[in-house]
Amino acid sequence: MKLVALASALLCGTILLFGTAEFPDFGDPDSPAASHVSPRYIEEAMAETSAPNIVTAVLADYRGFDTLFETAVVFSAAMACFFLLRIFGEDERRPSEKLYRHLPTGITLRIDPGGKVPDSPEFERIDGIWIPHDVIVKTTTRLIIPFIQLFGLYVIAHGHHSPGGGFQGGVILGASVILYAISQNLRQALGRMGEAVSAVFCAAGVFIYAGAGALCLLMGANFLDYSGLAPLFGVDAIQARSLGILVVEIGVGLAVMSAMVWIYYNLASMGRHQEGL
Amino acid sequence: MSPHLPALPVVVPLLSALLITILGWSNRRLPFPIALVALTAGLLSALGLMKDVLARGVIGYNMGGWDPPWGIAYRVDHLNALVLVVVMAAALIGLIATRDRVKAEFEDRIVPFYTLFVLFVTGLSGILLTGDAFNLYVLLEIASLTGYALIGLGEGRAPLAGLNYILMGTIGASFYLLGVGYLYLMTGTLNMVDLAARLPGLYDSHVVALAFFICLTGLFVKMAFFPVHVWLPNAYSNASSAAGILIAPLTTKVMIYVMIRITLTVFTPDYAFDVLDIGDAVVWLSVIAIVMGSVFALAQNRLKRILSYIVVAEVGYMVGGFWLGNRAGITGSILHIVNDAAMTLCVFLAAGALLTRVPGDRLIHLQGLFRKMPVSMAALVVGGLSIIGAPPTCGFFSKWYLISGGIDAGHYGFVAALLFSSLVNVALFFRVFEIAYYEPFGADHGHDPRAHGASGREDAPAAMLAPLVVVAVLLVALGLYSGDLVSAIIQHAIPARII
Amino acid sequence: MSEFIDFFVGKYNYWAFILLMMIGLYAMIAKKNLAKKIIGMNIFQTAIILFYISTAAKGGGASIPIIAHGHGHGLSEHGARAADYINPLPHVLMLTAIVVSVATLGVALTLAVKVYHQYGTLEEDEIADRIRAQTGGEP
Amino acid sequence: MINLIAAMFILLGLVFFTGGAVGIIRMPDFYSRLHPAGKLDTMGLLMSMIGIALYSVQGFSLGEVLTGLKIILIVVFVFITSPTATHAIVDAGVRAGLEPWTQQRRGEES
Repeated sequence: MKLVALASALLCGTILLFGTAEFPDFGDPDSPAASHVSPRYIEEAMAETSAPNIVTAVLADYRGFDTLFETAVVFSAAMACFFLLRIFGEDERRPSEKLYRHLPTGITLRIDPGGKVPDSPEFERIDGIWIPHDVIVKTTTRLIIPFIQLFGLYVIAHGHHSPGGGFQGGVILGASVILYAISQNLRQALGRMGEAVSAVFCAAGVFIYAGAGALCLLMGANFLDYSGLAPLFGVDAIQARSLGILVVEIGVGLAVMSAMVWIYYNLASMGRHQEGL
Repeated sequence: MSPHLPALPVVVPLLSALLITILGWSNRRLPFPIALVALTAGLLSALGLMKDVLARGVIGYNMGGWDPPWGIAYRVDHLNALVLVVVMAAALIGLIATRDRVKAEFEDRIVPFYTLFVLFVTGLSGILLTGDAFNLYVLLEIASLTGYALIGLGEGRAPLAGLNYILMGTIGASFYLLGVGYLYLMTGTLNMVDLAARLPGLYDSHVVALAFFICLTGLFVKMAFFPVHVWLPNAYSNASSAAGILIAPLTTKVMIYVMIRITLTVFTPDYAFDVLDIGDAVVWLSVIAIVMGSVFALAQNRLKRILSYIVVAEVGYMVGGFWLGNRAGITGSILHIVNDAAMTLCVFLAAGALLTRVPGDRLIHLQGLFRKMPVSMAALVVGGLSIIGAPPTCGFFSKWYLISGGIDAGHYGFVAALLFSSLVNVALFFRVFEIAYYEPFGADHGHDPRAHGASGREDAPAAMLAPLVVVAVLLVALGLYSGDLVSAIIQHAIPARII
Repeated sequence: MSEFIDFFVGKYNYWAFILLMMIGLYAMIAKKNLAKKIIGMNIFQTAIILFYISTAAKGGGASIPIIAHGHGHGLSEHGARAADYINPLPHVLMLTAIVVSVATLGVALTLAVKVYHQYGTLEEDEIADRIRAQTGGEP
Repeated sequence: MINLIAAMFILLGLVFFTGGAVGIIRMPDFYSRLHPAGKLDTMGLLMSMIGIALYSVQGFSLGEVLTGLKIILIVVFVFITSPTATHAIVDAGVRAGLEPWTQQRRGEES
C-alpha cells in the first residue's frame, strides 16, 4: 500500500512538474492571469463600488454570488455537523446526576436523580469531578473576551478599508465564544448562546445575504445587484453598492460566528451538549 | 417571461432552506411544506426556463449586474435546461415519496434533514445553470457536503462509507479546482464562454491539455467512473433508504452533465475529439467500467448493492456514449442522463418501498413479495425492464442511440459491452423476480400473522406508492416520447459541428 | 545547468505546491489512520490554495490590493494602475476555497467522531476486523 | 539609525525564538518543554515587536506613532494570554496524570 501510494504521488507530481515548464514565471506582471480580467478590478473597483479594498469589492460584489454560496457552505457544514452528531435526550450511562462544588472548601457534591439541589451562591454547578476551580484562566478570559469581540466587530466593519471582512471577523467573534466555553464550561456557554440561537443566527446570517440579493430582484435589478437598493438607502448607485457590501458582510459575519460556535458545541461534546472540554 | 427566471431555480430553494431552519426550529411540522413549495417553485421555474430556451435560444443572466467575465454569469441552453427539469422533477418526486420514511428514520432531526436536502438541490441546480468555472466548484462543494451528511447518517457502516466518500470526493473536487486554476493561469479568465474564446490560441499548450486531464480526472472521481468508483457502492447501499432515494438519481447524472459541459463548452469538441484525440481511450475505459460494474453487480446478494453497482455500469454507458464523439452517441448519452435519473429513482424508490415491509434487502428477504406487495414489485419490474433495455420503456431508446453511436464510430467493443451489460441485467433482475415470484414468503421473518394468509397483501403506504407508480408510468412515457425529446431538445444541445 | 537554475528560480512556487500536494496525496493513500488521512486531505487542499495565491503575485513593487489613499475622499480621481497592485482575483477565489476546505474538514471530523464512537478506533485495519467480527464477512 | 536599532531588536527577538524552539525539542518532558515555549516566545515577541514598532515610527507623525502603539498593544495582549495558556496546558497535563520527569525515573527507564 505504501509503495502504491508513493508511486501514485510521485506519478502525479511528475506529471504536474512536467506541466510547469510552460507556466509564466513567479511574479510575472504580464501573465495572462494578471492582464486579462483582473486589471479592470484594480482600476475600476474604487469608482464602481466605492470600496478601496479591492478584495472586498470583488468578493462581495463582482463575485458576490460565489461568496453567497461560500456562506451557504459554512451553514451546511454546521448543519451537517448537527445532523450527524447531535444526540437528544439524557445520557443513559449517567442519568441526570448533578455535580456541585462548594466554593469555599472545594468539596464536590454528587446529587443523584431526585435529590435536592443546593440553593446557595456558595455552590457552583460543574460538569465533572476533575474540573478544577481555576481562577487564573477564568479571570484572564473574562478580561480579554470583550477586546476580542470588539476586534471582531472592527474587522467586519472595516473590511472596506483594510484586510478583513465578514469571514475573518466572524471567526474572531466565534473564537471568543469558544474561548468562553473552554475557560468556563460548555453548559455556561450554552446558557449564553444556546443551540437554537446559534442555529437560527447561522441561518439568519445567510438569509441576510441571500435576502439582500432577493431584495434587489424585487427592486427590479438583477440578483445581488446592490445598485438596485439605492432608493431604499437613499443614496446614489455607487454608494448603494458600498452599503450593500457592508450589509452582506454583516450577514456573513453572523453566519460564520454562529457556525463556528455550533460546530464546536457538537464536536466538543460529541453531540450530547452535556459536558465538553 | 420574467427576465430574472434563470436566478429563481437557485434562489428560491436557497431561501427556503434557510427558512426551514429559521421557522422549523420552533414548529416541526413546517419543514416538509416549505421544502415542497420550494421544489415545486423550482420545477415550475425550470419548466419556464425550458420554454424560454425553446422559444428564444440561449439565455444569459448576469449575477450582480456585472458583465461576464468580470461578474458571474448564468447561461441556460437546451442541455442544462433539460437536465435541470429532470433534477427538479426527480427531487420533487423523491421528496413526496420519502415523506413517511424521513419521519420514521429521522424523527428528531427533520429540520436538518430537509434543510440539507433542499441545499443539496440548490447546489445541483446551481451547478447546472452556472456559466462560471469557479462558481461551479463552490456549488459542487455545497451539493457534495450536504450529500456526505445525508449519506453519513445511516445504518451500520454508513459513517465509514461517508468518510471514505468525503476523502475521495474532496480529491475529485480539488482536482477540478486545480484544473480550473491551470486554465485561469493560462487565460486569465474563469467564465466558460470567455475561456472557450481564448483557448483556441493555446491548443498546442501542454498546460491546457494537463488542465483538461486534471478536470476530467476530478470529475471521474465525482461521478464514480470505474477505477475510482469505490466510494459509491458503500455510500449508496449503506445510506438510509430516504437519503438513498433522494441522492442516488441525481449526483452522478449531474457530474456527467458537468463533464459534457466542460468538454463541449469550455474546451470545444474540436479540442477534445480532434486535437487531443483521447475519445477512443476513454471509451475503452468505459467499456471496462460497464463490464466490471455488471460483474460486481452479479456478485452481490443485497438488492441495494446490486442497484449501486448498476449505477456504476450506467455511468460507463453515459461516459462511453459521450466520448464516441458522434451525434448518435452524444444523443444517447444525454438521453440516458434523463432516462437513468428516472430509472434509478424508480428502482431505489421501489427498494425503499419494499424496505418498509421487509426487515432487510438481502435477496432471501424478497421471497414471495409479489403476493405481498404487488404494486411495488410491479414498479420494480418496470424499472428493471428499463435498465435491461426492453421496449417500450425508456431504457431501450437511449441504449438504441448508444449502440447505433457505437456502430457509427466503428467501436464494436462498446457495443459488445452494452449488450453484455444488458444480458447481465437480465440475469440479475430475473433472479430477483424469480425469488420474489416463485419462492414462498419466508417463514423466518413472518412476524406479522397476516403475511401468511391469503389476504397477505400489505403494500407500502399509499404516499410512497403513488409517486412510485407515477415514476413507473413516466418510464414508459419517456420511452414513447423519446423521439420527440430528441428532436425537440437534445438535437439543439449538441453543437452543429458534431455529425 | 544554468538553464535549469533559471527554470527553478523562476518557477519555484509551483515546485512548492507540487511537493505539498504529493505529501497530501501520499498521506491520504498510505496512512491507515483515518485522522491522518483527514490531515492529508487538508494538506492537499492547502497545496492548491498555495498554487492559486502564488499566481496572484506581481514583481516590480506591486502592493497588496487595497487602494492607497482611498480613505475618506470618496472617489479617487487619479485611477489606480493595474501594475501597482497584485492580482486580487486569486485572493478572492482562495478565500472561498479556504472556507470550503474548513467546512469539509468540519464534516470529515464529525464523521470521524461517529466512526470512533461506533468502532472504538480510527485505525482502518482494526475497523475492518471489527466489521468482519460483526457481520461474519459479508459486505 | 533607527532602522539599525530596530534591526537589532528584531534580531535579538529571533535569537530568543530560536532558543525557544531548541528548548522545545531538547527538554526531556512535557512540563519542562512548556517552559521555553512559554517564556522565550513571550520574550522574543516583545523584542521583535519593539523592533517593528521602532521601524514603523520613521517620521514621528501621529499616524506612525499610533501604528507603533498598536503594535505594542499586541505585546500587552500576549503578556496577558501567553502565561495563562501555558498555565492551562500544564494544568491539563497534571489532570491527565502526566508525571514530571526526574533524574531517578530516567534511571529506571534505561
